Amino acid sequence: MTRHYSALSLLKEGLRSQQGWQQAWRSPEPKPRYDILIIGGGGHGLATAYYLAKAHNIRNIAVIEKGWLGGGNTGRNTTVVRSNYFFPESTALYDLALRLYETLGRDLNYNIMLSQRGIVTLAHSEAEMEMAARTVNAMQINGTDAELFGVDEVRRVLPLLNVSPEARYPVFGGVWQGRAGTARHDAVAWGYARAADRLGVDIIQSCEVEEFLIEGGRCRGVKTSRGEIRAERTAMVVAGHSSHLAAKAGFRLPITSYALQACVSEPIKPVLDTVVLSPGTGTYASQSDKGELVIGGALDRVPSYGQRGNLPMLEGVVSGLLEMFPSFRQLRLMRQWAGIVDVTPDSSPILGESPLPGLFLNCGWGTGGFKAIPAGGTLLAHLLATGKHHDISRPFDPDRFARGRLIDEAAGSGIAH
Amino acid sequence: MQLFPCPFCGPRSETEFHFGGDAGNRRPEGFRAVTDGEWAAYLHDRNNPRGAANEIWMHMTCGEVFRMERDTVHHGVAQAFALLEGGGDDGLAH
Amino acid sequence: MTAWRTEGGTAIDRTRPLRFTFDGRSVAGFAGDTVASALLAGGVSIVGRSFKYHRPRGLWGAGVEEPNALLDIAGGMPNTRATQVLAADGLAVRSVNAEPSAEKDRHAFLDAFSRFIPAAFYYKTFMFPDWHLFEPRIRQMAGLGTLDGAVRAPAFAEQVNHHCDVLVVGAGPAGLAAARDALRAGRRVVLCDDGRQAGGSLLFRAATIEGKPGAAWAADVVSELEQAGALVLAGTTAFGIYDHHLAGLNQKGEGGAPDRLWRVRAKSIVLATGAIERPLPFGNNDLPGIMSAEAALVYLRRFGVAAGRRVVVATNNGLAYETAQALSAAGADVTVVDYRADAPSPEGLRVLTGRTIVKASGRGAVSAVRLSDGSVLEADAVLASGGFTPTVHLYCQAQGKLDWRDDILAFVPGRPVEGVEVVGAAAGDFSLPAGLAEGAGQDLGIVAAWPKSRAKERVWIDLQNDVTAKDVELAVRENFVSVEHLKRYTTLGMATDQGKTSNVNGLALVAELTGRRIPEVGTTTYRPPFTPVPLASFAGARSGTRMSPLRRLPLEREHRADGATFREYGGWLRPAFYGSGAPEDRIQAEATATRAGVALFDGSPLGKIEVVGPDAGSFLDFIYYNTMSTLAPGRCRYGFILSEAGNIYDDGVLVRLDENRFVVSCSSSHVAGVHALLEEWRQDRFDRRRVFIHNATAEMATLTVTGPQSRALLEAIGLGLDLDDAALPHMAVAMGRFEGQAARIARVSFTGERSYELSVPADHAASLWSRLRREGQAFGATLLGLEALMVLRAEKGYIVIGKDTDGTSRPMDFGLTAPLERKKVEFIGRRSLVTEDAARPDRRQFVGLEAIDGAGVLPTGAHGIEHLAGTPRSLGYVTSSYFSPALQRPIALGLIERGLDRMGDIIELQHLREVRRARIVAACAFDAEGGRLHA
Amino acid sequence: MLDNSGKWQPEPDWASARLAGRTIALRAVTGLPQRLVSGDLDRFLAGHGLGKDVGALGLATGARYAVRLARDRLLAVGIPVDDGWHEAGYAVTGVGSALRVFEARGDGIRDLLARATTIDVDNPGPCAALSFCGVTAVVYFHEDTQTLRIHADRGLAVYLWEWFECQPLLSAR
Repeated sequence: MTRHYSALSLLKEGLRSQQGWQQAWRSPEPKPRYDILIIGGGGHGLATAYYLAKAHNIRNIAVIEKGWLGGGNTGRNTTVVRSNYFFPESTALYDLALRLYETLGRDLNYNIMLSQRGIVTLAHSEAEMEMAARTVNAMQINGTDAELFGVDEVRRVLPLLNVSPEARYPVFGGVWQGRAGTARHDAVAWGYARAADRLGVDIIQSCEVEEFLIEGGRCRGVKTSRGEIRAERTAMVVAGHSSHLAAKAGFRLPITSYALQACVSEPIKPVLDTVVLSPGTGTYASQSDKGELVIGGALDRVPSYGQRGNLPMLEGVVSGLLEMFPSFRQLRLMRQWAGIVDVTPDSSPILGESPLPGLFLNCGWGTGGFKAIPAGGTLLAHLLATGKHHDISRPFDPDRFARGRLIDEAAGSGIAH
Repeated sequence: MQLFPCPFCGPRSETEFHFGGDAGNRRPEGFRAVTDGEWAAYLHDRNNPRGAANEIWMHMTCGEVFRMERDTVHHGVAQAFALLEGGGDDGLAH
Repeated sequence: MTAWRTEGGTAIDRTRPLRFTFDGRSVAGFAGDTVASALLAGGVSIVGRSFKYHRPRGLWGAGVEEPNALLDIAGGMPNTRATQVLAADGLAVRSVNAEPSAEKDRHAFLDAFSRFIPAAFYYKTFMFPDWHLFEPRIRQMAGLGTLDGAVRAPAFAEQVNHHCDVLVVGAGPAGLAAARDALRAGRRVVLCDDGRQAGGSLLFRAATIEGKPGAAWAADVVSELEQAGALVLAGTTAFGIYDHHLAGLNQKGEGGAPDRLWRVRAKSIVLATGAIERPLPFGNNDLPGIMSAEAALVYLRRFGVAAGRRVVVATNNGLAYETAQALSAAGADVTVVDYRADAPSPEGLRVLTGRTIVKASGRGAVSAVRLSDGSVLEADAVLASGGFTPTVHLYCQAQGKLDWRDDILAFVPGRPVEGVEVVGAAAGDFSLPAGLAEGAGQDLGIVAAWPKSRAKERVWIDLQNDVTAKDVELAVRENFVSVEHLKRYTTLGMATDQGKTSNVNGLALVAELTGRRIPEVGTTTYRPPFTPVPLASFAGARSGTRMSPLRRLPLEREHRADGATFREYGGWLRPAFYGSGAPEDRIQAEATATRAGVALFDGSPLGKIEVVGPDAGSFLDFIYYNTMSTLAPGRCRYGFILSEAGNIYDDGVLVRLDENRFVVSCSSSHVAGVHALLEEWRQDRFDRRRVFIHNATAEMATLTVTGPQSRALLEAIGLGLDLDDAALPHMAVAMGRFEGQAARIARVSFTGERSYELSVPADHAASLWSRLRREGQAFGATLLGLEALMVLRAEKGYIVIGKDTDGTSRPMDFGLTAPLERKKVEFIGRRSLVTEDAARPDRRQFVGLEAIDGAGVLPTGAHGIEHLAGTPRSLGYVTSSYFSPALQRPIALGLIERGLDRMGDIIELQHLREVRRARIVAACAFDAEGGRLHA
Repeated sequence: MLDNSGKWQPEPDWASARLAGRTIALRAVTGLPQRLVSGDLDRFLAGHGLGKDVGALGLATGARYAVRLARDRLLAVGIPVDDGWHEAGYAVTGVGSALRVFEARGDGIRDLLARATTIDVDNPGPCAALSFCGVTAVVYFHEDTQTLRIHADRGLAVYLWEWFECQPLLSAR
């Protein structure tokens, strides 16, 4: 059987009609008890399992997933990775993720197609340029890469962008982060799943949580559609379902769920080399390796769990794209979809123990979950294995809401994250 | 595009409406007696139900603030209710 | 393939020949031809190259399902299906993904290496040394069409909203019948069809309905509908069903006109969307010349093109016989290979039953097929029918769930969805509408012909994305057995045709490989749009200045005449400065002139929201951080409005006109937000019969007269009120008259100088302005733009919300703690001001910053820093920074950690890796005692 | 420094501005006295001898009429009444300068409404305040159902005019 992925193994398997490839992961039956149980087989849940096994040597772990691996927001996002944040707490978090992403393909022996093509967040006025400078300075002080672009530098990386002063949103420059880019979202989930499986983690799909087992005021595991599974520590990593599961566990969360829509155009030959975000139009875009323009924008305005696209937001996002790139008027929309994101009051994630002892939370990433997967996994694994916060996750504990100590990036930088 | 029923204007497009939070999220009064936890729960904790929801909305074109029961999964709207005159005293407003 | 023109063809006009080019080669056709039918008639067998292996490909279909014939139209849209674009004289089209032409593609060699590039190979390699070394080449190879960066068309698409009782999607027999029934029942009806002509299958299949030929019956029904006022939209694709029965329709623009988007809100929707023919799985089933049997019938009857002279019709069902008979009648040599052992053999047709095709062969096009009995049939066209997949996309988008039917081997709509009805072939019913048609409907009589595992040959499942049965087998071997995993791992069904022909064959193979039944494998989610829709249709009128409007000043015409340079500020188009010359010089001069004499400023965007009623005072006590009910009539007070989280949302001056009437002067960019906030609290907490909110921002223009000479100028105008400081002190308001209109005069200053804000109805603003200009000449009055105003207010340390505050700023950061300590009643955000965060000593506080390094104005956005163990740490940042004309030195404002306790300290400021030095000083740099307000 | 004065076209001369398509013509109406009235609307209407107010796409006639904007607010046209609080239980604010009024006439009114609003013209409802080309406007018929009046914030009037201009329905072609 061929386990290791490489050009050589591809050549070898090509000569024997691909017959020797091993399963990417097993499909085990759930055991009645694990040391640690992770609810949610998306990127964050799988990464948590992987780092628990690899960094903390805890192998008796299960990841349970009610549907299919990576079927939540991991498979529904616009694949952008970046760490262009304002507050030092956020930079530490997202830059940890970006650093881990930079070596993740080799680490997992799975090409996640990390493409550090850079992101430019446009500034459309002198006032926005001042805010851009504020952000760039913050990023440099906080130790991540950032440059303040003028309009010529923007034009160099985005030749088709309309930078005419007559544009509705003229371009003055922008915030550039060169290490940002995109990664193949499914590959991240599959890569973590395969690597975690190799380390002995049981990944159990089609296994839905029905209720929490609460004994002596602690969470002792869950009852699932495939029977009871017990564990001393349980983690809930279920973006888009967090409030719903929290209600089963008996508490509320500072979360509202919204649909975040995205869409792709028909594929075309390369025309857009970086990721671009325009606060003016509310649109961001990149071009996938397959040639599709991947287009996203703001959240829908109606709280929802319906994973469906809708017209008003789509129309706004698409018109924003065409305003930025008039030649894209020739293209067609090929597919439209939506993920359900957990939005917290400060748009920052929640990492920490829940009001139910023994149950730990990784949720509230809003629109930013995908880019944070390696960090979310690392930090939650640390918390589950040691019982203590990592320095980087401490500010994101749910206790910040009662303390009033929010980490509100939109408020701080003036740029929606 | 959803259609929401303003209790005064009748059905209008969702783009005319603004979400106002959970119905029944009563503001804790008497600021000296309110604990950090009670205040944070009012400010931040949300029912955020998957399914039947009971919410406050504002119809932006006429300014009506009202209560609406709807489903957050299939988006069916059950009913909308006007708030009582003299303030949101029907136990369901903020 | 040796296709040829026959007689007939109901869609074309042989009296109007035309010519266009394909890959530079001239092709003839007739008016009414699609590019596809003309290419077929012109003997062009290779119309494109496959996505991954660059295999030659011919036409498979005749409509939206076409996977192979994608074209770039010069000056138009990339990736256009040849089956959906009309041929036109002078049209220039190119095949996508082929260089230099589809015929001679230089990447054709890739097919020889196909064994080394199976599904998802890229996840397994390119990791060393790094993916970015390989990626550019992969990107060049991917993509289909080519965008012409110089083309910016289509410029505009109309968007139309429409309400109806019944929307019928699909104008085939079932849809027409449903639309007519609804019409006759008195309903408001919309009927749409993606074809240019209504009729659906009646346009190419023989049928007699109500005594008429099918096509004539269709035309009669359409005219009945139109005459009765129903909306009939041809060339219009229903691409999406959204919440609450909203359908998105894209109507194709004819004759170069742009497309039109319809948003149809229907009480109920009838889906008569038909069914799409599936390919048969056999070796090399992607060769040019292998075509859908139904498409071949379309080409013959609609366009007068026979697909070949020596034709094999291969089928696992009864519907392909019409193709066989029609082609035979047209003169082709036809052999039917019927997969069914007990198929009836119609007279005059050569039928081989109980046999299947194992493999097709040919170079560049099919030339022969080998059958399961070992025999070989030569053929220049193989017309295949592997059964029909009901078009259920819209039903599924409407949250319908599918059921599997073994008798027709297809997924059909399951439980009913409220307000959505599925009829005809889309519901798995392949007969003509009951009661209308004469004779029995056609019998599908289908047997299974699914792809099999472990086939020796390469069998294509997804033609457009080049997914073979072996790829599906590989995915299953690697445990990608969930249908969504299969789709994503192999890219099956993810091409521009969205799996219209491939989906069920793929599911069937997975079912076999995993020992499940097809319905147990399940289906993937159907997402809009049903077929790709021009982006321009979604944008509609939203472009340029219509993208998002700016508000315009009542005095814009006057400012233009005065040579104003306009900029966008907080949603308004406003004068930045006046006159020509270097902007910085103009701004400095305006500021200087203001302090020296008098200036006129257009402050009309200032919010003016009236709060009226007996409870207005107690209402505003709750709204503001400050106590407002104690404000005397005729007086003004500055205050903050907080969010419930205790952060500053807005600031401004509240004016009390009389006992029951206040005016909230909010920031110009916050008018809508403050208005909504006031309404919400009014209705939610107060007696809505005793306090009311009226937004009068647009009603009153506010013209500010500011500077030491301002009172003298106003006296020269004569506004009919006592301007004596005793009668109208700073922070007072009085009513005067101008041109018979009430004018409100408020002593409020944002410059630090004596100032008067004159508010008059906007219709009278121009004459007041011109009067001020005229009388002002004697005082050397200057026009003051917003940029200079920003300098003047910064000299005074007055804040601008959103610039000198951020979303985390609290009142105590500005030294304003009195209301929190003294105010007795509740107000918005109060409890949030006694949290740990609000009390923490290291908050960022509002201070002045004085550059001490002689290097000029500090950059706005520079951060104060300190070093902890050699690592820099931000202390906050510069929010406003200018050269002060009054002080003749740089000034700056900023939010700096513990700043109010650090007066006099010198800190480092970092900007784009350069370090400056500044001293922390009081925010107010000019006239700290405020004497000039009264001077 | 960037100057936006060219990109944003100056407003037309409203007194003479006209747009005409095949089925519809559009002009601005000036000089209408308008007031917002909130509170006890029945007492206001009775006190000024007005009949019932009109809702969305309702038919108003004459020079004095009231258009309903909300549960407890209306737009009074042509009715002189002082600003401020009235002991009869209503608040008044003049908006005659605030709202620019357009009038569209012709067979194409329904087509215009289909492009500018999402309202069901057959079931428009009791409230004339609705989203029109993306901005809140007051929309009703005046004198006959071939004449549509649209009141919108004066600051947005140029935007509305540009929106009208780009519609094939209102172009002479």
